[in-house]
Amino acid sequence: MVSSFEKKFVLHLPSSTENLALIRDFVSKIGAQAGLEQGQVSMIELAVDEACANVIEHAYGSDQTKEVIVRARLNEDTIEIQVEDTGKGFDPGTIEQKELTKLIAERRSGGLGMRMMQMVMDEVQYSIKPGERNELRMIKRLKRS
Amino acid sequence: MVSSFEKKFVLHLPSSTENLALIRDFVSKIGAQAGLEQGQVSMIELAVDEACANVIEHAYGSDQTKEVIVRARLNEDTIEIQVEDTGKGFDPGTIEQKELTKLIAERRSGGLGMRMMQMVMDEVQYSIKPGERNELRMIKRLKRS
Amino acid sequence: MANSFAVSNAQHGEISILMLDGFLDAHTAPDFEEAIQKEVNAGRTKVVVNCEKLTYISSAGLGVFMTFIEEIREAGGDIKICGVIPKVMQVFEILGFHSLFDIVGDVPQAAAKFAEGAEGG
Amino acid sequence: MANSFAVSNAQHGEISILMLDGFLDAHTAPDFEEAIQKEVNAGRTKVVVNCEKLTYISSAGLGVFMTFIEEIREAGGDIKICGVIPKVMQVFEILGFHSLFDIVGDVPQAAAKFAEGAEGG
Ligand SMILES: Nc1ncnc2c1ncn2[C@@H]1O[C@H](COP(=O)(O)OP(=O)(O)O)[C@@H](O)[C@H]1O
Ligand SMILES: Nc1ncnc2c1ncn2[C@@H]1O[C@H](COP(=O)(O)OP(=O)(O)O)[C@@H](O)[C@H]1O
Repeated sequence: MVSSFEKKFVLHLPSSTENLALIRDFVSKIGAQAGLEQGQVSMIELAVDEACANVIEHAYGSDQTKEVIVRARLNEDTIEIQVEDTGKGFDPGTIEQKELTKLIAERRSGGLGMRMMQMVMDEVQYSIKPGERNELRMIKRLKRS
Repeated sequence: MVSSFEKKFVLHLPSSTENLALIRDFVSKIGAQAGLEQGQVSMIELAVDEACANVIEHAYGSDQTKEVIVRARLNEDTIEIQVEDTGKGFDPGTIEQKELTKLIAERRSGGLGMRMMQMVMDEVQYSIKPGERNELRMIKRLKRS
Repeated sequence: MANSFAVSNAQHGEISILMLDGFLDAHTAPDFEEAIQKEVNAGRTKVVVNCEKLTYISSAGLGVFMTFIEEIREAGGDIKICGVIPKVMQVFEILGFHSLFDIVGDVPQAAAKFAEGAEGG
Repeated sequence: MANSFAVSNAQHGEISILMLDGFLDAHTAPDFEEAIQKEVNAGRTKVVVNCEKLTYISSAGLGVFMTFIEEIREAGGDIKICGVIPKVMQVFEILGFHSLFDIVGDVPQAAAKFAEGAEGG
Protein backbone atom coordinates (compact mmCIF):
# COMPACT_ATOMS: atom_id res chain seq x y z
CA MET A 1 0.00 0.00 0.00
CA VAL A 2 2.90 2.39 0.67
CA SER A 3 3.95 4.16 -2.51
CA SER A 4 7.33 5.68 -3.15
CA PHE A 5 6.01 9.03 -4.36
CA GLU A 6 4.44 11.79 -2.32
CA LYS A 7 0.65 11.93 -2.46
CA LYS A 8 -0.88 15.39 -2.43
CA PHE A 9 -4.46 16.24 -1.60
CA VAL A 10 -6.02 19.70 -1.50
CA LEU A 11 -9.41 20.81 -0.27
CA HIS A 12 -10.84 24.32 -0.78
CA LEU A 13 -14.07 25.20 0.96
CA PRO A 14 -16.20 28.04 2.30
CA SER A 15 -15.19 29.35 5.70
CA SER A 16 -18.00 27.96 7.80
CA THR A 17 -18.00 25.70 10.85
CA GLU A 18 -20.60 23.53 9.12
CA ASN A 19 -17.73 22.36 6.89
CA LEU A 20 -15.63 21.04 9.79
CA ALA A 21 -17.23 17.63 9.38
CA LEU A 22 -16.22 17.54 5.72
CA ILE A 23 -12.67 18.54 6.66
CA ARG A 24 -12.40 15.80 9.30
CA ASP A 25 -13.69 13.28 6.80
CA PHE A 26 -11.13 14.36 4.23
CA VAL A 27 -8.33 13.80 6.75
CA SER A 28 -9.82 10.57 8.00
CA LYS A 29 -10.09 9.06 4.51
CA ILE A 30 -6.53 10.03 3.63
CA GLY A 31 -5.28 8.56 6.90
CA ALA A 32 -7.20 5.32 6.51
CA GLN A 33 -6.04 4.95 2.93
CA ALA A 34 -2.45 5.42 4.06
CA GLY A 35 -2.94 2.55 6.49
CA LEU A 36 -2.46 4.66 9.61
CA GLU A 37 -3.64 3.46 13.02
CA GLN A 38 -7.19 4.59 13.74
CA GLY A 39 -6.09 6.29 16.95
CA GLN A 40 -3.48 8.31 15.13
CA VAL A 41 -5.93 9.27 12.39
CA SER A 42 -8.34 10.56 15.06
CA MET A 43 -5.66 12.76 16.55
CA ILE A 44 -4.68 14.25 13.18
CA GLU A 45 -8.37 14.88 12.44
CA LEU A 46 -8.63 16.72 15.75
CA ALA A 47 -5.60 18.93 15.05
CA VAL A 48 -6.92 19.86 11.59
CA ASP A 49 -10.37 20.59 13.02
CA GLU A 50 -8.79 22.94 15.59
CA ALA A 51 -6.68 24.67 12.95
CA CYS A 52 -9.65 25.21 10.63
CA ALA A 53 -12.00 26.28 13.42
CA ASN A 54 -9.45 28.98 14.32
CA VAL A 55 -9.25 30.18 10.73
CA ILE A 56 -13.03 30.27 10.38
CA GLU A 57 -13.62 32.06 13.69
CA HIS A 58 -10.53 34.21 14.16
CA ALA A 59 -8.83 34.77 10.80
CA TYR A 60 -12.10 35.34 8.93
CA GLY A 61 -14.38 36.38 11.81
CA SER A 62 -17.05 33.93 10.56
CA ASP A 63 -17.33 35.54 7.12
CA GLN A 64 -18.67 32.58 5.14
CA THR A 65 -17.78 34.08 1.77
CA LYS A 66 -14.08 33.48 2.50
CA GLU A 67 -12.19 30.34 1.57
CA VAL A 68 -10.20 27.90 3.71
CA ILE A 69 -7.59 25.71 2.05
CA VAL A 70 -6.41 22.44 3.55
CA ARG A 71 -3.46 20.63 1.98
CA ALA A 72 -2.27 17.17 2.93
CA ARG A 73 0.98 15.61 1.77
CA LEU A 74 1.43 11.99 2.51
CA ASN A 75 4.95 10.57 2.49
CA GLU A 76 6.43 7.30 3.61
CA ASP A 77 7.07 8.52 7.15
CA THR A 78 5.03 11.68 7.65
CA ILE A 79 1.78 13.39 6.94
CA GLU A 80 2.08 17.12 6.52
CA ILE A 81 -1.00 19.29 6.82
CA GLN A 82 -1.12 22.88 5.73
CA VAL A 83 -4.05 25.17 6.48
CA GLU A 84 -4.15 28.44 4.56
CA ASP A 85 -6.20 31.60 4.82
CA THR A 86 -6.04 35.19 3.60
CA GLY A 87 -7.60 36.57 6.76
CA LYS A 88 -6.45 38.97 9.41
CA GLY A 89 -3.62 36.87 10.83
CA PHE A 90 -2.13 37.14 14.31
CA ASP A 91 1.15 36.80 16.14
CA PRO A 92 1.18 33.29 17.60
CA GLY A 93 4.09 34.22 19.86
CA THR A 94 1.91 36.62 21.82
CA ILE A 95 -0.73 34.00 22.66
CA GLU A 96 -0.23 33.16 26.30
CA GLN A 97 -0.66 29.51 27.17
CA LYS A 98 -2.40 29.88 30.52
CA GLU A 99 -2.87 27.10 33.04
CA LEU A 100 -6.21 25.36 32.71
CA THR A 101 -7.08 26.26 36.31
CA LYS A 102 -6.49 29.95 35.52
CA LEU A 103 -8.75 29.80 32.47
CA ILE A 104 -11.42 28.17 34.60
CA ALA A 105 -11.11 30.84 37.28
CA GLU A 106 -11.53 33.49 34.58
CA ARG A 107 -14.49 31.61 33.09
CA ARG A 108 -12.83 31.63 29.70
CA SER A 109 -13.63 28.96 27.20
CA GLY A 110 -10.91 29.88 24.72
CA GLY A 111 -7.24 29.17 24.49
CA LEU A 112 -7.45 25.41 24.12
CA GLY A 113 -7.18 24.98 20.37
CA MET A 114 -3.55 25.86 19.81
CA ARG A 115 -2.60 23.80 22.85
CA MET A 116 -4.42 20.81 21.39
CA MET A 117 -2.61 21.08 18.05
CA GLN A 118 0.73 21.29 19.85
CA MET A 119 -0.04 18.25 22.00
CA VAL A 120 -1.22 16.15 19.08
CA MET A 121 1.18 16.95 16.24
CA ASP A 122 4.96 16.59 16.11
CA GLU A 123 5.55 20.01 14.54
CA VAL A 124 3.31 23.10 14.42
CA GLN A 125 4.53 26.19 12.65
CA TYR A 126 2.82 29.43 11.57
CA SER A 127 3.81 31.74 8.73
CA ILE A 128 1.70 34.90 8.85
CA LYS A 129 1.20 37.62 6.23
CA PRO A 130 -2.07 39.29 7.32
CA GLY A 131 -4.60 39.72 4.53
CA GLU A 132 -2.31 37.96 2.06
CA ARG A 133 -1.55 34.43 3.07
CA ASN A 134 -1.42 32.91 6.52
CA GLU A 135 -0.20 29.35 6.73
CA LEU A 136 -0.18 26.80 9.48
CA ARG A 137 2.02 23.79 8.80
CA MET A 138 1.70 20.70 10.99
CA ILE A 139 3.65 17.48 10.68
CA LYS A 140 2.95 14.09 12.20
CA ARG A 141 5.31 11.15 12.01
CA LEU A 142 3.37 8.08 11.03
CA LYS A 143 2.59 4.78 12.66
CA ARG A 144 1.02 2.33 10.24
CA SER A 145 -1.40 -0.37 11.29
CA MET B 1 -29.81 26.42 5.70
CA VAL B 2 -29.97 27.79 2.13
CA SER B 3 -27.62 30.71 1.68
CA SER B 4 -27.91 33.38 -0.94
CA PHE B 5 -24.30 33.12 -2.16
CA GLU B 6 -22.74 30.36 -4.18
CA LYS B 7 -20.68 27.85 -2.20
CA LYS B 8 -17.58 26.54 -3.90
CA PHE B 9 -15.67 23.42 -2.97
CA VAL B 10 -12.58 22.05 -4.69
CA LEU B 11 -10.80 18.74 -4.21
CA HIS B 12 -7.42 17.89 -5.79
CA LEU B 13 -6.15 14.35 -5.42
CA PRO B 14 -3.86 11.71 -6.93
CA SER B 15 -5.29 9.84 -9.89
CA SER B 16 -5.96 6.49 -8.27
CA THR B 17 -9.12 4.45 -7.94
CA GLU B 18 -8.40 4.09 -4.22
CA ASN B 19 -9.44 7.76 -3.95
CA LEU B 20 -12.92 7.18 -5.37
CA ALA B 21 -14.26 6.63 -1.84
CA LEU B 22 -12.86 9.99 -0.75
CA ILE B 23 -14.43 11.66 -3.78
CA ARG B 24 -17.85 10.12 -3.06
CA ASP B 25 -17.60 11.24 0.52
CA PHE B 26 -16.76 14.78 -0.53
CA VAL B 27 -19.87 14.91 -2.70
CA SER B 28 -22.02 13.21 -0.09
CA LYS B 29 -21.04 15.67 2.65
CA ILE B 30 -21.68 18.68 0.42
CA GLY B 31 -25.06 17.28 -0.59
CA ALA B 32 -26.11 16.45 2.95
CA GLN B 33 -25.04 19.87 4.16
CA ALA B 34 -27.09 21.48 1.41
CA GLY B 35 -30.11 19.59 2.71
CA LEU B 36 -30.58 17.49 -0.43
CA GLU B 37 -32.63 14.32 -0.39
CA GLN B 38 -30.48 11.28 0.40
CA GLY B 39 -31.59 9.57 -2.82
CA GLN B 40 -30.52 12.53 -4.90
CA VAL B 41 -27.18 12.78 -3.11
CA SER B 42 -26.54 9.10 -3.90
CA MET B 43 -27.16 9.69 -7.59
CA ILE B 44 -24.82 12.69 -7.75
CA GLU B 45 -22.17 10.66 -5.90
CA LEU B 46 -22.55 7.94 -8.52
CA ALA B 47 -22.16 10.35 -11.45
CA VAL B 48 -19.03 11.89 -9.94
CA ASP B 49 -17.58 8.45 -9.23
CA GLU B 50 -18.14 7.49 -12.90
CA ALA B 51 -16.58 10.72 -14.15
CA CYS B 52 -13.50 10.34 -11.96
CA ALA B 53 -13.10 6.63 -12.67
CA ASN B 54 -13.00 7.51 -16.39
CA VAL B 55 -10.36 10.18 -15.83
CA ILE B 56 -8.24 7.84 -13.71
CA GLU B 57 -8.49 4.91 -16.11
CA HIS B 58 -8.81 6.50 -19.53
CA ALA B 59 -7.47 10.07 -19.42
CA TYR B 60 -4.46 9.16 -17.28
CA GLY B 61 -4.16 5.45 -18.03
CA SER B 62 -3.85 4.70 -14.31
CA ASP B 63 -0.76 6.89 -13.83
CA GLN B 64 -1.04 7.63 -10.12
CA THR B 65 1.35 10.57 -10.25
CA LYS B 66 -1.30 12.61 -12.10
CA GLU B 67 -3.88 14.81 -10.44
CA VAL B 68 -7.68 14.79 -10.66
CA ILE B 69 -9.59 17.94 -9.74
CA VAL B 70 -13.22 17.90 -8.66
CA ARG B 71 -15.08 21.20 -8.24
CA ALA B 72 -18.55 21.56 -6.77
CA ARG B 73 -20.60 24.73 -6.88
CA LEU B 74 -23.70 24.78 -4.81
CA ASN B 75 -26.40 27.29 -5.64
CA GLU B 76 -29.97 27.75 -4.55
CA ASP B 77 -31.33 25.50 -7.30
CA THR B 78 -28.43 23.53 -8.72
CA ILE B 79 -25.27 21.70 -7.92
CA GLU B 80 -22.65 21.94 -10.62
CA ILE B 81 -19.81 19.45 -10.67
CA GLN B 82 -16.70 19.90 -12.76
CA VAL B 83 -14.08 17.18 -13.15
CA GLU B 84 -10.77 18.27 -14.65
CA ASP B 85 -7.73 16.45 -15.96
CA THR B 86 -4.70 17.19 -18.13
CA GLY B 87 -4.68 13.71 -19.66
CA LYS B 88 -5.04 12.41 -23.16
CA GLY B 89 -8.64 13.47 -23.76
CA PHE B 90 -11.05 11.91 -26.25
CA ASP B 91 -13.89 12.83 -28.54
CA PRO B 92 -17.09 12.05 -26.63
CA GLY B 93 -19.10 12.32 -29.87
CA THR B 94 -17.41 9.22 -31.26
CA ILE B 95 -18.34 7.02 -28.31
CA GLU B 96 -21.10 4.76 -29.52
CA GLN B 97 -23.85 4.10 -26.99
CA LYS B 98 -24.52 0.45 -27.78
CA GLU B 99 -27.52 -1.51 -26.59
CA LEU B 100 -26.88 -3.40 -23.38
CA THR B 101 -27.75 -6.68 -25.13
CA LYS B 102 -25.10 -5.99 -27.78
CA LEU B 103 -22.47 -5.29 -25.14
CA ILE B 104 -23.39 -8.53 -23.44
CA ALA B 105 -23.16 -10.47 -26.69
CA GLU B 106 -19.70 -8.99 -27.22
CA ARG B 107 -18.73 -9.79 -23.62
CA ARG B 108 -17.70 -6.20 -23.09
CA SER B 109 -17.80 -4.73 -19.64
CA GLY B 110 -17.21 -1.15 -20.73
CA GLY B 111 -19.41 1.58 -22.08
CA LEU B 112 -21.67 2.00 -19.08
CA GLY B 113 -20.08 4.95 -17.31
CA MET B 114 -20.99 7.77 -19.65
CA ARG B 115 -24.50 6.38 -19.97
CA MET B 116 -24.84 6.40 -16.19
CA MET B 117 -23.79 10.05 -15.93
CA GLN B 118 -26.26 11.00 -18.64
CA MET B 119 -29.09 9.14 -16.92
CA VAL B 120 -28.39 10.62 -13.52
CA MET B 121 -27.52 14.26 -14.18
CA ASP B 122 -29.58 16.95 -15.89
CA GLU B 123 -26.68 18.23 -18.02
CA VAL B 124 -23.41 16.57 -19.01
CA GLN B 125 -20.95 18.45 -21.15
CA TYR B 126 -17.32 17.86 -22.13
CA SER B 127 -14.71 20.42 -23.11
CA ILE B 128 -11.57 18.67 -24.35
CA LYS B 129 -8.04 20.03 -24.93
CA PRO B 130 -5.88 16.89 -24.86
CA GLY B 131 -2.82 17.17 -22.59
CA GLU B 132 -3.84 20.64 -21.51
CA ARG B 133 -7.17 20.68 -19.79
CA ASN B 134 -10.12 18.38 -20.23
CA GLU B 135 -13.27 19.32 -18.37
CA LEU B 136 -16.48 17.50 -17.71
CA ARG B 137 -19.29 19.73 -16.41
CA MET B 138 -22.40 18.16 -14.94
CA ILE B 139 -25.41 19.93 -13.50
CA LYS B 140 -28.18 18.61 -11.30
CA ARG B 141 -31.28 20.57 -10.36
CA LEU B 142 -31.88 20.20 -6.66
CA LYS B 143 -34.63 18.73 -4.56
CA ARG B 144 -34.25 19.61 -0.91
CA SER B 145 -35.46 17.40 1.90
CA MET C 1 -13.56 2.80 5.72
CA ALA C 2 -15.80 3.65 2.83
CA ASN C 3 -13.97 1.89 0.04
CA SER C 4 -13.72 -1.44 1.77
CA PHE C 5 -15.10 -4.36 -0.11
CA ALA C 6 -15.02 -8.09 0.37
CA VAL C 7 -16.30 -11.06 -1.58
CA SER C 8 -16.68 -14.46 0.04
CA ASN C 9 -17.61 -17.79 -1.41
CA ALA C 10 -19.83 -20.64 -0.20
CA GLN C 11 -20.72 -23.82 -2.05
CA HIS C 12 -24.25 -25.24 -1.67
CA GLY C 13 -24.37 -28.42 -3.75
CA GLU C 14 -23.68 -27.31 -7.29
CA ILE C 15 -24.61 -23.71 -6.55
CA SER C 16 -21.85 -21.20 -5.84
CA ILE C 17 -22.87 -18.34 -3.60
CA LEU C 18 -20.76 -15.20 -3.79
CA MET C 19 -21.46 -12.79 -0.97
CA LEU C 20 -20.56 -9.16 -1.70
CA ASP C 21 -19.91 -6.81 1.22
CA GLY C 22 -19.29 -3.08 1.06
CA PHE C 23 -18.50 -0.78 -1.85
CA LEU C 24 -18.16 -2.11 -5.40
CA ASP C 25 -16.51 0.53 -7.58
CA ALA C 26 -13.68 0.75 -10.12
CA HIS C 27 -11.22 0.12 -7.29
CA THR C 28 -12.82 -3.03 -5.96
CA ALA C 29 -14.44 -4.49 -9.11
CA PRO C 30 -11.27 -6.50 -9.95
CA ASP C 31 -11.76 -8.51 -6.72
CA PHE C 32 -15.29 -9.42 -7.75
CA GLU C 33 -14.16 -10.23 -11.27
CA GLU C 34 -11.50 -12.58 -9.94
CA ALA C 35 -14.06 -14.34 -7.74
CA ILE C 36 -16.45 -15.01 -10.63
CA GLN C 37 -13.57 -15.99 -12.91
CA LYS C 38 -12.59 -18.67 -10.39
CA GLU C 39 -16.08 -20.19 -10.51
CA VAL C 40 -16.12 -20.16 -14.30
CA ASN C 41 -12.66 -21.70 -14.48
CA ALA C 42 -13.78 -24.50 -12.17
CA GLY C 43 -16.83 -25.12 -14.37
CA ARG C 44 -19.23 -23.93 -11.63
CA THR C 45 -21.73 -21.89 -13.61
CA LYS C 46 -24.72 -21.82 -11.23
CA VAL C 47 -23.78 -18.65 -9.46
CA VAL C 48 -25.81 -16.71 -6.89
CA VAL C 49 -24.53 -13.24 -6.09
CA ASN C 50 -25.83 -12.26 -2.67
CA CYS C 51 -25.94 -8.43 -2.47
CA GLU C 52 -27.46 -8.16 1.02
CA LYS C 53 -24.38 -6.38 2.35
CA LEU C 54 -23.54 -4.51 -0.82
CA THR C 55 -24.02 -0.83 -0.01
CA TYR C 56 -22.79 0.74 -3.24
CA ILE C 57 -22.28 -0.19 -6.88
CA SER C 58 -21.02 1.82 -9.84
CA SER C 59 -20.86 0.88 -13.52
CA ALA C 60 -17.52 -0.84 -12.89
CA GLY C 61 -19.38 -3.34 -10.70
CA LEU C 62 -22.21 -3.77 -13.21
CA GLY C 63 -19.56 -4.38 -15.84
CA VAL C 64 -18.41 -7.51 -14.04
CA PHE C 65 -21.88 -9.04 -14.32
CA MET C 66 -21.94 -8.12 -18.01
CA THR C 67 -18.57 -9.64 -18.83
CA PHE C 68 -19.54 -13.09 -17.57
CA ILE C 69 -23.26 -13.48 -18.12
CA GLU C 70 -23.08 -14.62 -21.75
CA GLU C 71 -20.33 -17.18 -21.19
CA ILE C 72 -22.06 -18.57 -18.10
CA ARG C 73 -25.44 -18.86 -19.82
CA GLU C 74 -23.88 -20.56 -22.84
CA ALA C 75 -22.40 -23.11 -20.46
CA GLY C 76 -25.91 -23.83 -19.16
CA GLY C 77 -25.61 -21.82 -15.99
CA ASP C 78 -26.75 -18.38 -14.86
CA ILE C 79 -25.97 -15.56 -12.48
CA LYS C 80 -28.89 -15.00 -10.09
CA ILE C 81 -28.72 -11.78 -8.13
CA CYS C 82 -30.39 -11.54 -4.71
CA GLY C 83 -30.79 -9.42 -1.58
CA VAL C 84 -30.31 -6.13 -3.40
CA ILE C 85 -30.98 -3.08 -1.18
CA PRO C 86 -33.11 -0.30 -2.74
CA LYS C 87 -30.21 2.12 -3.24
CA VAL C 88 -28.25 -0.48 -5.22
CA MET C 89 -31.37 -1.69 -7.05
CA GLN C 90 -31.87 1.83 -8.35
CA VAL C 91 -28.46 1.65 -10.05
CA PHE C 92 -29.31 -1.72 -11.62
CA GLU C 93 -32.54 -0.20 -12.90
CA ILE C 94 -30.99 2.96 -14.35
CA LEU C 95 -29.16 0.86 -16.93
CA GLY C 96 -31.94 -1.70 -17.41
CA PHE C 97 -30.17 -4.59 -15.69
CA HIS C 98 -33.41 -5.77 -14.09
CA SER C 99 -34.66 -6.90 -17.48
CA LEU C 100 -31.46 -8.75 -18.41
CA PHE C 101 -30.67 -10.44 -15.11
CA ASP C 102 -32.68 -12.62 -12.80
CA ILE C 103 -32.95 -10.60 -9.61
CA VAL C 104 -34.73 -12.29 -6.69
CA GLY C 105 -35.29 -11.75 -2.98
CA ASP C 106 -32.91 -14.06 -1.20
CA VAL C 107 -30.58 -17.05 -1.54
CA PRO C 108 -33.31 -19.73 -1.14
CA GLN C 109 -35.34 -18.06 -3.91
CA ALA C 110 -32.26 -17.94 -6.11
CA ALA C 111 -31.59 -21.63 -5.42
CA ALA C 112 -35.24 -22.44 -6.20
CA LYS C 113 -34.85 -20.69 -9.57
CA PHE C 114 -31.94 -22.95 -10.41
CA ALA C 115 -33.99 -26.00 -9.34
CA GLU C 116 -36.92 -24.90 -11.58
CA GLY C 117 -34.56 -24.38 -14.47
CA ALA C 118 -33.14 -27.89 -14.03
CA GLU C 119 -36.61 -29.47 -13.95
CA GLY C 120 -37.90 -27.40 -16.84
CA GLY C 121 -34.86 -28.06 -19.05
CA MET D 1 -24.26 12.92 8.52
CA ALA D 2 -20.99 13.39 10.35
CA ASN D 3 -21.61 16.78 11.88
CA SER D 4 -24.92 15.97 13.42
CA PHE D 5 -25.23 16.61 17.11
CA ALA D 6 -28.07 16.60 19.58
CA VAL D 7 -28.41 17.36 23.27
CA SER D 8 -31.42 16.18 25.24
CA ASN D 9 -32.45 16.86 28.79
CA ALA D 10 -33.92 14.66 31.53
CA GLN D 11 -34.66 15.64 35.12
CA HIS D 12 -34.09 13.06 37.90
CA GLY D 13 -35.08 14.74 41.14
CA GLU D 14 -32.77 17.68 41.52
CA ILE D 15 -30.25 16.26 39.06
CA SER D 16 -30.27 17.42 35.44
CA ILE D 17 -29.03 14.89 32.93
CA LEU D 18 -27.83 16.23 29.61
CA MET D 19 -27.35 13.51 27.01
CA LEU D 20 -24.94 14.39 24.20
CA ASP D 21 -25.22 12.55 20.91
CA GLY D 22 -22.92 12.82 17.91
CA PHE D 23 -20.17 15.29 17.07
CA LEU D 24 -19.34 18.18 19.38
CA ASP D 25 -17.20 20.71 17.51
CA ALA D 26 -17.09 24.48 16.92
CA HIS D 27 -20.25 24.15 14.84
CA THR D 28 -22.33 22.32 17.43
CA ALA D 29 -20.82 23.62 20.70
CA PRO D 30 -23.33 26.54 20.83
CA ASP D 31 -26.18 24.00 21.18
CA PHE D 32 -24.48 22.41 24.16
CA GLU D 33 -23.70 25.80 25.66
CA GLU D 34 -27.34 26.81 25.38
CA ALA D 35 -28.47 23.61 27.09
CA ILE D 36 -26.16 24.12 30.09
CA GLN D 37 -27.04 27.81 30.25
CA LYS D 38 -30.71 26.86 30.61
CA GLU D 39 -29.95 24.68 33.62
CA VAL D 40 -27.86 27.40 35.24
CA ASN D 41 -30.54 30.01 34.59
CA ALA D 42 -33.12 27.77 36.24
CA GLY D 43 -30.85 27.32 39.26
CA ARG D 44 -30.33 23.62 38.50
CA THR D 45 -26.63 23.19 39.21
CA LYS D 46 -26.39 19.43 39.73
CA VAL D 47 -25.63 18.53 36.16
CA VAL D 48 -24.69 15.15 34.75
CA VAL D 49 -23.39 15.18 31.19
CA ASN D 50 -23.90 11.73 29.69
CA CYS D 51 -21.36 11.23 26.90
CA GLU D 52 -22.28 7.62 26.02
CA LYS D 53 -23.32 8.63 22.51
CA LEU D 54 -20.76 11.38 22.05
CA THR D 55 -18.45 10.19 19.28
CA TYR D 56 -16.26 13.26 18.84
CA ILE D 57 -15.19 16.31 20.81
CA SER D 58 -12.85 19.18 19.94
CA SER D 59 -11.60 22.02 22.13
CA ALA D 60 -14.77 23.98 21.33
CA GLY D 61 -16.72 21.30 23.20
CA LEU D 62 -14.26 21.22 26.09
CA GLY D 63 -14.57 25.00 26.25
CA VAL D 64 -18.26 24.70 27.14
CA PHE D 65 -17.42 22.65 30.24
CA MET D 66 -14.79 25.21 31.19
CA THR D 67 -17.04 28.22 30.84
CA PHE D 68 -19.58 26.91 33.32
CA ILE D 69 -17.73 24.79 35.84
CA GLU D 70 -16.64 27.62 38.15
CA GLU D 71 -20.06 29.28 38.28
CA ILE D 72 -21.79 25.96 38.89
CA ARG D 73 -19.38 24.93 41.66
CA GLU D 74 -19.69 28.31 43.35
CA ALA D 75 -23.45 27.78 43.39
CA GLY D 76 -22.90 24.50 45.26
CA GLY D 77 -23.37 22.26 42.24
CA ASP D 78 -21.07 20.40 39.89
CA ILE D 79 -20.83 19.01 36.38
CA LYS D 80 -20.27 15.24 36.51
CA ILE D 81 -19.22 13.69 33.23
CA CYS D 82 -20.06 10.05 32.51
CA GLY D 83 -20.10 7.36 29.84
CA VAL D 84 -17.11 8.75 27.96
CA ILE D 85 -15.89 6.46 25.14
CA PRO D 86 -12.10 5.92 24.93
CA LYS D 87 -11.62 8.09 21.83
CA VAL D 88 -13.31 11.06 23.52
CA MET D 89 -11.60 10.35 26.86
CA GLN D 90 -8.26 10.69 25.12
CA VAL D 91 -9.16 14.26 24.15
CA PHE D 92 -10.19 15.07 27.74
CA GLU D 93 -6.86 13.68 28.91
CA ILE D 94 -4.70 15.55 26.39
CA LEU D 95 -5.66 18.83 28.07
CA GLY D 96 -5.77 17.47 31.63
CA PHE D 97 -9.54 17.65 32.04
CA HIS D 98 -9.59 14.36 33.93
CA SER D 99 -7.92 16.05 36.89
CA LEU D 100 -10.26 19.05 36.92
CA PHE D 101 -13.58 17.32 36.31
CA ASP D 102 -15.32 14.43 38.00
CA ILE D 103 -15.51 11.79 35.28
CA VAL D 104 -17.35 8.58 36.21
CA GLY D 105 -18.69 5.44 34.54
CA ASP D 106 -22.41 5.97 34.17
CA VAL D 107 -25.41 8.03 35.24
CA PRO D 108 -26.10 6.08 38.50
CA GLN D 109 -22.47 6.58 39.54
CA ALA D 110 -22.74 10.27 38.76
CA ALA D 111 -25.96 10.51 40.79
CA ALA D 112 -24.28 8.65 43.67
CA LYS D 113 -21.48 11.22 43.63
CA PHE D 114 -24.01 14.01 44.09
CA ALA D 115 -25.65 12.04 46.96
CA GLU D 116 -22.25 11.58 48.67
CA GLY D 117 -21.51 15.26 48.30
CA ALA D 118 -24.84 16.16 49.89
CA GLU D 119 -24.29 13.78 52.86
CA GLY D 120 -20.67 14.82 53.36
CA GLY D 121 -21.46 18.53 53.22
N1 LIG E 1 -5.79 31.29 12.49
C1 LIG E 1 -5.89 32.32 13.36
N2 LIG E 1 -6.06 33.58 12.90
C2 LIG E 1 -6.17 34.62 13.76
N3 LIG E 1 -6.09 34.50 15.10
C3 LIG E 1 -5.92 33.27 15.63
C4 LIG E 1 -5.81 32.13 14.78
N4 LIG E 1 -5.64 31.06 15.58
C5 LIG E 1 -5.64 31.50 16.84
N5 LIG E 1 -5.80 32.83 16.89
C6 LIG E 1 -5.80 33.68 18.11
O1 LIG E 1 -5.23 32.93 19.17
C7 LIG E 1 -6.17 32.77 20.24
C8 LIG E 1 -6.02 31.39 20.89
O2 LIG E 1 -6.47 30.39 19.99
P1 LIG E 1 -6.88 28.97 20.53
O3 LIG E 1 -5.82 28.46 21.43
O4 LIG E 1 -7.17 28.12 19.38
O5 LIG E 1 -8.17 29.19 21.41
P2 LIG E 1 -9.61 29.73 21.00
O6 LIG E 1 -9.72 29.58 19.53
O7 LIG E 1 -10.52 28.85 21.75
O8 LIG E 1 -9.63 31.15 21.47
C9 LIG E 1 -7.52 33.02 19.62
O9 LIG E 1 -8.46 33.49 20.57
C10 LIG E 1 -7.20 34.07 18.56
O10 LIG E 1 -7.12 35.35 19.13
N1 LIG F 1 -12.28 11.16 -19.30
C1 LIG F 1 -11.99 10.39 -20.35
N2 LIG F 1 -10.80 10.51 -20.98
C2 LIG F 1 -10.50 9.74 -22.04
N3 LIG F 1 -11.34 8.81 -22.56
C3 LIG F 1 -12.54 8.64 -22.00
C4 LIG F 1 -12.93 9.41 -20.85
N4 LIG F 1 -14.18 9.04 -20.50
C5 LIG F 1 -14.55 8.08 -21.37
N5 LIG F 1 -13.57 7.83 -22.27
C6 LIG F 1 -13.65 6.89 -23.42
O1 LIG F 1 -15.01 6.56 -23.61
C7 LIG F 1 -15.23 5.14 -23.46
C8 LIG F 1 -16.58 4.89 -22.82
O2 LIG F 1 -16.57 5.30 -21.47
P1 LIG F 1 -17.63 4.74 -20.44
O3 LIG F 1 -18.97 4.83 -21.03
O4 LIG F 1 -17.43 5.43 -19.17
O5 LIG F 1 -17.30 3.20 -20.28
P2 LIG F 1 -15.99 2.48 -19.73
O6 LIG F 1 -15.24 3.47 -18.93
O7 LIG F 1 -16.52 1.38 -18.91
O8 LIG F 1 -15.26 2.03 -20.95
C9 LIG F 1 -14.05 4.65 -22.65
O9 LIG F 1 -13.76 3.31 -22.89
C10 LIG F 1 -12.94 5.58 -23.13
O10 LIG F 1 -12.39 5.12 -24.34
